[in-house]
Parts: sequence; C-alpha cells; structure tokens
Amino acid sequence: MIQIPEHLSKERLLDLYEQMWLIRYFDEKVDEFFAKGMIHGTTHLAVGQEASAVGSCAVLKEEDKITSTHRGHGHCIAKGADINKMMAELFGRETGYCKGKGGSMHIADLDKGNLGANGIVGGGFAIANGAGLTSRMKDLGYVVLCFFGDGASNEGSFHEALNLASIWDLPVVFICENNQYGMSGPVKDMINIEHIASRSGSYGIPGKVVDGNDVFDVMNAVGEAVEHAREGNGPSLVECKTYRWKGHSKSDAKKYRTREEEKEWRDKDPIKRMKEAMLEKEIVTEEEVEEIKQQAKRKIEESVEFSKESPEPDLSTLLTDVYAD
Amino acid sequence: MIQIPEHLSKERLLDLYEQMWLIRYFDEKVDEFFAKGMIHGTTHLAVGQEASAVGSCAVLKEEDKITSTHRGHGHCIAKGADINKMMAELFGRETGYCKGKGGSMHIADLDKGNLGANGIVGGGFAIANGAGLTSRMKDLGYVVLCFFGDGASNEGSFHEALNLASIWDLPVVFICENNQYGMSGPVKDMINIEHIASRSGSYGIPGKVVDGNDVFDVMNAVGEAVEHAREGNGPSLVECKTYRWKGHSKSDAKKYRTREEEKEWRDKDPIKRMKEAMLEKEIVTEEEVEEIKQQAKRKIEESVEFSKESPEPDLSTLLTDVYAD
Amino acid sequence: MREITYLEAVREALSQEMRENEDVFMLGEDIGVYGGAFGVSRGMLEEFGSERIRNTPISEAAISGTAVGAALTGMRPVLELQFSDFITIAMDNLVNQAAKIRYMYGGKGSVPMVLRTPSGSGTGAAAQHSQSLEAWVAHVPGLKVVQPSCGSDAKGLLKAAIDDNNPVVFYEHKTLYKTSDHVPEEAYSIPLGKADIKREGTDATIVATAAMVPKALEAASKLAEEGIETEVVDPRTLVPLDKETIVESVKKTGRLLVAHEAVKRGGFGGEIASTIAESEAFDFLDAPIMRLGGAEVPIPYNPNLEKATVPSVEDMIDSVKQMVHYDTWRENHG
Amino acid sequence: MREITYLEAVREALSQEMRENEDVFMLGEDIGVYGGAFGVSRGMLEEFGSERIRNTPISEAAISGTAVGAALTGMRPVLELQFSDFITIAMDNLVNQAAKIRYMYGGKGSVPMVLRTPSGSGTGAAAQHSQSLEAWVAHVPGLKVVQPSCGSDAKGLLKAAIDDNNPVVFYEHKTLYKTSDHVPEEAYSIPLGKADIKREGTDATIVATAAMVPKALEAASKLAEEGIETEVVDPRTLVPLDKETIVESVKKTGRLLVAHEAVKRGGFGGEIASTIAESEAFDFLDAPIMRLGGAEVPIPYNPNLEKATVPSVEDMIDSVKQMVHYDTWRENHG
Ligand SMILES: Cc1ncc(C[n+]2csc(CCOP(=O)(O)OP(=O)(O)O)c2C)c(N)n1
Ligand SMILES: Cc1ncc(C[n+]2csc(CCOP(=O)(O)OP(=O)(O)O)c2C)c(N)n1
Ligand SMILES: [Mg+2]
Ligand SMILES: [Mg+2]
Repeated sequence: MIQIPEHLSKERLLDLYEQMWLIRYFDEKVDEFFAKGMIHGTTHLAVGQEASAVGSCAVLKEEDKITSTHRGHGHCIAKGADINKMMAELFGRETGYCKGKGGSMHIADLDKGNLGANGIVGGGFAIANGAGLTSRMKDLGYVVLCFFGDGASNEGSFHEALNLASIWDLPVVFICENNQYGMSGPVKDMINIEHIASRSGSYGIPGKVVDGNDVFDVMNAVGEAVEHAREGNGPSLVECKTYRWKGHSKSDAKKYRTREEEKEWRDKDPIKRMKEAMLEKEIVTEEEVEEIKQQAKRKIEESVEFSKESPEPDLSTLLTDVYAD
Repeated sequence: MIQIPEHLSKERLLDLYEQMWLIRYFDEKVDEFFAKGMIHGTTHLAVGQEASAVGSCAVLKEEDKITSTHRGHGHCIAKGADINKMMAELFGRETGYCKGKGGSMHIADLDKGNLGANGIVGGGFAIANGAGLTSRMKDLGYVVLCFFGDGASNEGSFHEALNLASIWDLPVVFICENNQYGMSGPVKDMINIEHIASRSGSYGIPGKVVDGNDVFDVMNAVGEAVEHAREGNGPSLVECKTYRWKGHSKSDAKKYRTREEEKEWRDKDPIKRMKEAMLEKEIVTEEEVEEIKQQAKRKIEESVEFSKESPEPDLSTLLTDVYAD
Repeated sequence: MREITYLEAVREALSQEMRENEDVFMLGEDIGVYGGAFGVSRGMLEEFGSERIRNTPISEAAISGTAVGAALTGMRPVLELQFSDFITIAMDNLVNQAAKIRYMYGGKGSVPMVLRTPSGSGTGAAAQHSQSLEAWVAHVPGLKVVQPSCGSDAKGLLKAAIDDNNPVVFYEHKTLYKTSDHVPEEAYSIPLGKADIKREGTDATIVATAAMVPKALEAASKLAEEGIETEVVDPRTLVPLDKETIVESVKKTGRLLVAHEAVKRGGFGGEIASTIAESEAFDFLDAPIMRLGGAEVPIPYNPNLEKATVPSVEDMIDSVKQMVHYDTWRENHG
Repeated sequence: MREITYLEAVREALSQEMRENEDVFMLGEDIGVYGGAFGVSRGMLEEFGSERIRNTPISEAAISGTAVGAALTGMRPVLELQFSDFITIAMDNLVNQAAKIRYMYGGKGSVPMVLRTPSGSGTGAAAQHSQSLEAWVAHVPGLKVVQPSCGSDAKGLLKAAIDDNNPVVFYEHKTLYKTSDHVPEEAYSIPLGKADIKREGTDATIVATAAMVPKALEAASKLAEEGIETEVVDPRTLVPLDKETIVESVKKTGRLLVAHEAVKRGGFGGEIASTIAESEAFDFLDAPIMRLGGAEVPIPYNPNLEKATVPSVEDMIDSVKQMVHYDTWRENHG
C-alpha cells in the first residue's frame, strides 16, 4: 500500500487524482481517434505513466518550468494546461495550442511554464539547462523539471547537459520516466547497469530511484530534488520506474514484450493504487472518487466537442510565425 | 620510484625508452618549426605526456588498432609510425603520410593499425567502436585503444560510445589522457567528480586511474584492460593523470595555469622517471641511455632532412582522393 | 513482372545484399524485432540474426560513428536513421569523418557505408520529422546522395550504394513506401550518377526528385491533354549528378523546371538550375529556368497546411505553361 | 576615423551590447581567461565577469541547447563555436529546436540567440577546421545568416543580430580577423537583409561574400585598368537576402558573377544565381550567370593546395572577362 503524505489536504488529493484521470482519458480518447483515423500524424500515449507526471508537477510552483518529450500530454496536463486547446491541437485546429501547426509532439504552454514537448529524443535536456540558467542569471528563483525517457538517457545530450548543469549548479531536476523500453529497445539490453539514476555518479549530483507508479513516492523524491535546486545546490536525477500500457506510437504490435509483463504492470495501475490508498485511509468515499473520475471524463469529452467545432487554420497562416519581429 | 615489471627485457625497455625520446624530440622540433613559421596550420604537442602513449601501445600486438586525437604524434610514434613520413606530413610534403593533404591533425597509418588522429574532440570514440565491431564480427581477435582527453570526456560522443561498447561487449579500451586542461578549461571546473575513470560506473565497465607519467603503471593497467577485452569481456576505461608541458596549441599564453603547477609536473617527467628506475635497478648504464637519447635525436633530425628534401605535392593532386573507386 | 512496394523493394535489396556479402550488416534503432520505424527490416532479424541486424540504443552519434569505424576496417555497414531529420545528430560523423577520411589520409582508407533514412513530409509528423535536408549532404565533397522515386529504382540504386566504396546517403521518401511498381526479382544494380528519363517530351523538361517525380508525371500527362509534351527527368542521384542527361533534355525542349520538396531557398534546385544555366544548354533556353520547392517554413502539422508546403501538380502545370508561353506571359506581366 | 581590426570590431560590438543590455551574455569554449580560440573575447572576462562570459566544457550539444533554452526564457545568449565546422554537433539544437520553436508553437515564444563562429580556410587548419558551411543554415527556415566581409560591417551587423528576436548564425571569416578598416566608435546597427554595394560599376556585377569581397574588389580594380567597370555587391546577410539590390545591379550591368568560398556544388551561389535568373533581371542578362566556388574537396593542409581550393582574384577576372566578351567567347568555344 502506498503512503499518503500527511501534509496533503483532501482537496489537493482529489485535484491530483483528477489530473491522473484527465491524463488517462485524454490519451485513451486520442488513441481511439487515431485508430479511427480521425487525427493524423502520430502520437505517444502516457497511459499507465500518469503518476510520474502528476507527482512531479505537484511539487512545483506556478512559475516553475518543465521541458517535456514526445510523450508529453501527461506533463502538459499536470502543468495546468487547457485541455481544450490541447485536444484542438491534436485535431489540427486554429484554436489549438499551436494553431494547428505543431501537433502532439510540439505542444507548449509558455504561460504555464511548459516549455514544450519535443519530437527529438533528448532534445529537452539542454533547453532545460538554458531555462535554469535564466532563472539563475535573472535571479528568478524558479526550478526546471526536465522529463525524459530511459531511451533518451543514451543520447549524448543527456551526458553533456547533466555535466553542464552540475558544474554550473543549475536549478534543474532531471526526471527519467523509465518505462522499460525505448520504442522497442528494452532498457536491460540498452544499458548495462540496473538503475539509470546511478548515472548521476558521473556528475557528482544526487540520484534517486522511485516507484514511478506511486504518485506520492514521486512527489517526495522530486520535492526533495526541487528544494535542493531551489536552495542553489544544483541539479538532481530522479528515476521513476514505470510502464506504458499502450504501444510506443500509433502502430505497434508490441512484439518486443510479453503479455504477462504487461499484465504485471497493469496490476500496478497508479490510479488504482492512489484510489485504494485514499479509500483505505478513509479520506474519500467511493462516490467522491467516482464523481472525480466522471468529471475528468466529461472534461475530455467537452474538449472533443470544442475541437470538432473549431475551425481549421486558414491557409494564409502557412507562412506566418516563422520569424519573430 | 616507479616499478619496472619483471617480464620486460632490457632490449624492450630501451625500445620503450627510445620511443619516449622520439616523441619528445619530435614534438620539440615541431614546436621550434612552428615558432619559426616554417610549418603552417596548428599543432598540439604531447611533450610531458609520452608515458601514456608509449605505455598503452606497449601492450598491443601489431594487429591491434588505435584511434588518436588532435594531440596525436605520440600515439602515432608509439604505434610504430615512420617518423620521416610524419615529419614530411607536417611539412605538407608529397612524401608525408597524407601526401600533404592532412597535416598534424589527420595523420593515420592504417597499415600499422593507427586509424588516425582526429581534429574533432571526441571524434574517435565511435570510430573505435566500429573498429572493435569489425574485430568481433570478423573474429579477428584484435583490440582497439581509443585515446582521448579529459575535455573530450564531456562530449556526448563519449557517453554514447561507452554505452554502446558496453552493451555490445566491444573489444575497446578507452584511454583518457587527463592532462588537467582542455584548451584552457581546467578539468576541476569542467567536471564535478574527482576521477573521470569513475564515469565507467554509468556503463557497468571497469574503470581505473593510473599515474600517467609512469610508463609501467600505464602498461599494467592498459595491459589488463586489453586482456579483458581480448577475452571477450568488453570495454574498460583507464584514466592516465598527466600534464602537457607546452601550451595547448601553437599560440597559448597559458594564463589559465600557474608556473608553480607547471614546475611540479615537470618534476614528474616521465622520461626521467623511467631512466632513473632503470639506472637504480642497474638494468642499464648512463652511457646506454644517453646513446638511446642521441639516437632518437638523430632520427628526428634525419626526418627533418627527409622532409625538407621532399617535394611539395603537385597541384594536380588537389582533386584526387576525394572518392574511392 | 510482379509488382511490389517501394518498401518491399528496399527490403529485398538489403536482404539480397546481405545474403551475397558477409560484410554487409545493418544497424539502427528498433530495426530488430520491431522491424524499423517504417517496417523496412521486418522479418530480417529472423533471417539474419541479431549480429547482422543490430538493434541499437538511441544514440545517433554513436551509431553513425560506429558505422564509420566499421566501414574503415572492412565491413559494409548499412545504417538506418529513423527519420532523416535526425541526421542533425549524426552530422559530425558523416561530414567531418566519413566524407573526409579518405582525402585527409591522402587517399588511404575508404568508408563504404550507407546511411538509409526516410525523408519528406506528408504523414503529419510535423516539423522535426518531415524535412528534406538532402541539400546539406549534397554540398559535402566525399559523400554521394541518392533519392529514388520508385521501388524499381530504389532496389537497383541501393545495391549500387552498398557496393560503392564511399559513404552514401540514401533517402527513402515516406510517402513513396506504399507505392508499387514492377521490380525484377533478381539482384541488379543501377549506377549512381545515371539519371532516368521517366517520360519523354519535346516542349519542356521537368527535373524532379523523389516524391516530386510521380507528381511531375501526373502534371505531364495533364499537360499532354493540352498538347504540351513534357519530358520528366529524374536525376536519381544528386551526387554524382548526371548533368549530361539534363543538358541534352534541355537542349531538346528549351525549357527547364526544377522541382523538389525541400525548402526552395538553398535547396539543391538552385544547383541544378545554375549548372544547366552555366552549360551549353543556356543558348537553347527559350524561357528562364524555373524552380519549385517547399515553402520557407518548418513543416506544419495540420494536413492542409502540410500539403500546401509542397509543390503540387497544379504548380508544375502552371510553371510549365508559363515557360511555354513565356513571350506572351512576359508581355502580360512584364 | 580610427581604423581597427575586424576582430576588434567584433569584440567592440559584443562589449557595447553587453554594457547596454543585461540580458546579453556569452558562452563558449575557452572564451574566458583564454579569450577564445581566436582572441575575440580577450579582456572581456575581466570587464564582465565569469557569469556573463561563461566558459563552457567541450560540449557543443549542451551549450547550443542551453543557448536555446536561455533565449526562450528571456536572455539573449551569444554562443561562440570555436570553428564553424563544429556546427555539426550543434546542428540539432540549431535546426530542430531554435529555428522551429516559434513556428511549431504557433507563433509563441522566440529564440533571440546569436551563434558566432569563425569559418573558412586559409590558416592551414585542414579539413575539419576550414569549411564554409553557411549554405546549410541558409536552407533552414527560421534562421538568419550573416557573413560580414569587413570590420565596420561586422560591428553593425553583430549589433543587429543580437537585437534580433530570432536565431542568427553569424560567420566570422578567419582570414579577415586581422584586416582593418574605419569603424565608428559608437554603437550602430546595420539592418539584416541590406546588401552593400562595395564598388559601383556598369559592365558586370560580382556578388561576393565574406573573404571573397576583398578579392572581388581587387579583381574590380584590376579590371578597371583594362576599362571594365565591375560592380561589387556584398549581400552581407544570406537570410534575409537583399534580392532587390542584386537585381538592380544586374539590370544595370547585364552580367552576374557569384563568388563564394564554400564548395561550389550545392553552395548558396546556386540560390543567388537562380533567384536572379528567375527575376525580372533575366531579360537584362547579356551573358549566362557564372558562379565561382570552392573546389569539390575537403580542405587540404598543404598551403598551395589549400589556396587552390578557393576562387582567386584571377579566377574572378577571367570570369568577368568571359562574361563581358560572351559573344566572342561563344564563337571561339561554342
Ligand atoms: C533523436 C531521436 N532519435 C530517435 C527518435 C525516434 N523515437 C521517438 S520516441 C523513441 C523512443 C524513446 O524512448 P524513451 O526515451 O525511453 O521514451 P518513451 O518513448 O519510452 O517514453 C524513439 C527512438 C527521435 N524522435 N529522436
Ligand atoms: C568538437 C570540437 N570542439 C572543440 C574543438 C577545439 N579544441 C581542440 S583541442 C581542444 C581541447 C581538448 O581537450 P582535451 O580533450 O582535454 O585534450 P587535450 O588537448 O588536453 O589533449 C579543443 C576545445 C575541437 N577540435 N573539436
Ligand atoms: Mg522509455
Ligand atoms: Mg586535456
């Protein structure tokens, strides 16, 4: 049974719980639309990985920032995004976050401190450093969370950025969502050590492994790392062990893993575990959690309506937004 | 006092001793010519670092390979290069290793297993992997030494290559010549841990620190790593702590370090230490070592004569050698 | 003759070469059990095993450099980059190492590697997964550059690329993967540097590359309905470029349109247009050379916008007509 | 007016901007106490301190990406890459991130960064330290590209680049660093996208970039001795390109030679030549447009070979004469 931190109010807990459902429903909806051919391009779903996004962002202040990945819907929602604008972007509509120009892999919400998803694996590491540098140079006090996958930890950009963040004491927390696979490459074949968090040793920074399907474990570890950064002590590396339930992207026969393994991980459903912990402690009732779940579902459905009703971008917008004035 | 391994014959010792002097005289000659404007371009001298090149290559078989760096004359000599062709290349002559097309940073001696110097810091890591892969796929049994500097260990290519070598068990030994500085960047400011060798921990491979100014310490450590690789156990990382006596390249006021520090390291002269150890153990006489030294000097002077007498490449060669047939 | 898809043709060339030559092997991300991002290597792991179909970590710098080192020491690696946009991360190994080694070493050593990679827009993959960056590599001495426009060309050109002793960048266009044509079953080679005249004509020449070739052919047949006979030349390789075939075509037709999907500004079309303008064909020109290329924007996600970035059949028709009616056109516009 | 070197002009622009604007800072390898590989930032650490003159590890991917992230969040980083050849390692951050962020995000955010880097051959630094790769970045929508040919331009263009809200690649030519000209002391800005006519003429136009500009001027004065008046146009920025000034010049002279040091094949000269050929200037051409560019080789080390890779003053003179005497020339050669 997972442990609920004392300081969290019921309201806050339900808020986090709703975020988890929003992420799950959002991505399941997207999955459905892709299957039906209603949205084009590609997408990467975070179903099963909700806790690392929600737990990490839960410890942030509004002015803190994140950099996200190709699998970014969860981070985006957890950092407070407008679901309607997200869904509209996937529909390629003018009302979307990127006016239909970006799509799933490029949603950013600069006002909320989300510096953007990224289609380049490992593309966010150094950008996070840059944002951390701004915080330091302008004395803004904010911290940056940099999300990345197990696969991304084999990119050179990981190494260069963690080293730089360390020697410059940048306020960046590097959060590895180790979902056991790259696209198909099993982390155990691609890395010769047990924990990616141990790579922190190459940079002289703290490294910690957490149960990525336990939203509170994530909160504790990331919370500590964020405080460490905020106090000027530099970066940390936190590894969340988790699993993606769906295929890597829209077309994936998942031949690289077994159905048993999938089932094992489904049993560690982060949403179910959070719910059970809250019920066990009698913080909430079955009805209350059900209501939150339904509310999340409704929000997602509304976002679909909003998107469908939104206009396509005008062809005249093709050539705008390339250069800033 | 440094320890001479039992198994080394007097002949072998004198051979290694001569190599050290060849490297020193070669690079001092080059230094002189650059100062006089007799050779153009730029160059990076290994004076003071002779032991890491000589000690590392001393444990290799003829068919083993190396990848070298911008500071590559020492590696090249230690891997058995023809000094005349090296010097002629620096003079840009037709008789040089590269027919005058490459210069200091691009000397390669494929016949002797030197896969080339490299003007790109970190450029050799993955090339070494590739050569190691060939050895494995064709069952050739050779091992590859990959030389690189402390600065290069902050390139992403370091990380990616060591990870790949580890998971593929490639027969590559990564040899860091930590001479305390990049061009001017002190390793202690650029890396937040004491030993670069500790970075081996990120890849689950052996890492070892040696006194890079002790040719025998280098031999022992690299020898072990080479055997480890040859037996199919994969890569290792060996860090040789050393120091370059000269500036980084032809123009360098060396403002980033103190004269005291320079003196401390000069006192650890790898050539002098080797000589003293041999004399102490009465393996050689003063006269013998002096003769070796003079012989090395003569060879370098001959190489200068050879180079001066060699013709410039014909302009018609400009367009050849771009593509292989 | 049987029809197979472009994707199958690529796979067949790879498989035949691997059967033929022990030194050929493949490396890349997810090319093993997953079969590659687009499925090109599906089934190859089963036939060739994991030593020759090498699944790699997500490390484009390492895998490209490893290919260089393996090639330099006697293997013939075929590297797959999942999207040609990621060449940005492999660029140093390709440009500063692979392309230059032989020359820097004074003519010693060679780097017989092929970098295969899917390029182009049209799948909704947006700005970082849809570029056409072949102009970069075509600018680099030491590299060869291939852009097949149909499966039968892809098969023969890929064999030639693997057999070549130089680093070759081999672009596979994503939207062509599912197209089919007649592809001989046996292994064959199409020499690098030999353009193909995909359709003969007398009134204008369209030099088109990759996915622009089928569009040019469509434009040509529509133009034929109006009595304009367009010759469609597919250079197939940008380096080496078969200048002669293009020059001869232009000498015959007197008009040249160059069309590529890559961004027009700085695209290889400028090279082709200028080369022809500098050649003996100049005096045969009855109208200025025209170029069509991608819009000067990152590729947008929305399908309509995405489509609008790329030259269309209509754009080609309009351009050819403008050239054919250049004198009249000039009077009206000039 | 006082004369200072190109190198000093660059340093002065940097220093003045840094005094003016707190958000401007520099990062790069060895730019601190060492003063940068070519000495551009010498003395700046002392004035601005190590927080604003940030000495970095040898990590081109990290430092370029850090510049992107800092720019996106409100700073104005000026990144120095020691040699422009190393852009290969920074390419992903430049092309897939910096250039595209604003567009991908639907017009939100901007990336006001400058990547300064020395390019070109002539110093014996050989194949991996001598390239001219500006055509790559000029092909990428979202980037701006500057190539100053003298100190006074460098100073004004650098200010404009730093003040610009977009990622700008600013090429400093190594062999120009020691050249001197009259450079105003106060800060001033030269707009990006404004070509400069370095010499007026009536018989032919040479569009030359970077180190080719002084050569073109030398060629022009020699040609003048023979009565041929050559106009020398320096675009100064490839993106945006001042098409108008070139078109007007060609309309006046009727002849165009484009000269750059970069490898001719796929160089930006093809873009300039084609753009002009597509423009209204076409009808004014009295001879085919000519291009001079670098030989199709990696840059060799030997000084004579190295020199031979780059267009010479004589090459320019010959080309201009060939254009001027095109009709006679054609009779003899055609
Ligand atoms: C530089 C780069 N290389 C490869 C890809 C293709 N790709 C997209 S996602 C992915 C797997 C990433 O694995 P991981 O970092 O573990 O993240 P996950 O997908 O598991 O969340 C790959 C190979 C890419 N987008 N960018
Ligand atoms: C990719 C790249 N970045 C920067 C440089 C410029 N440079 C040449 S040598 C050098 C320092 C290298 O330091 P280190 O790896 O410690 O080797 P050392 O020179 O000390 O032998 C630098 C920055 C380069 N050649 N290549
Ligand atoms: Mg993963
Ligand atoms: Mg060093």
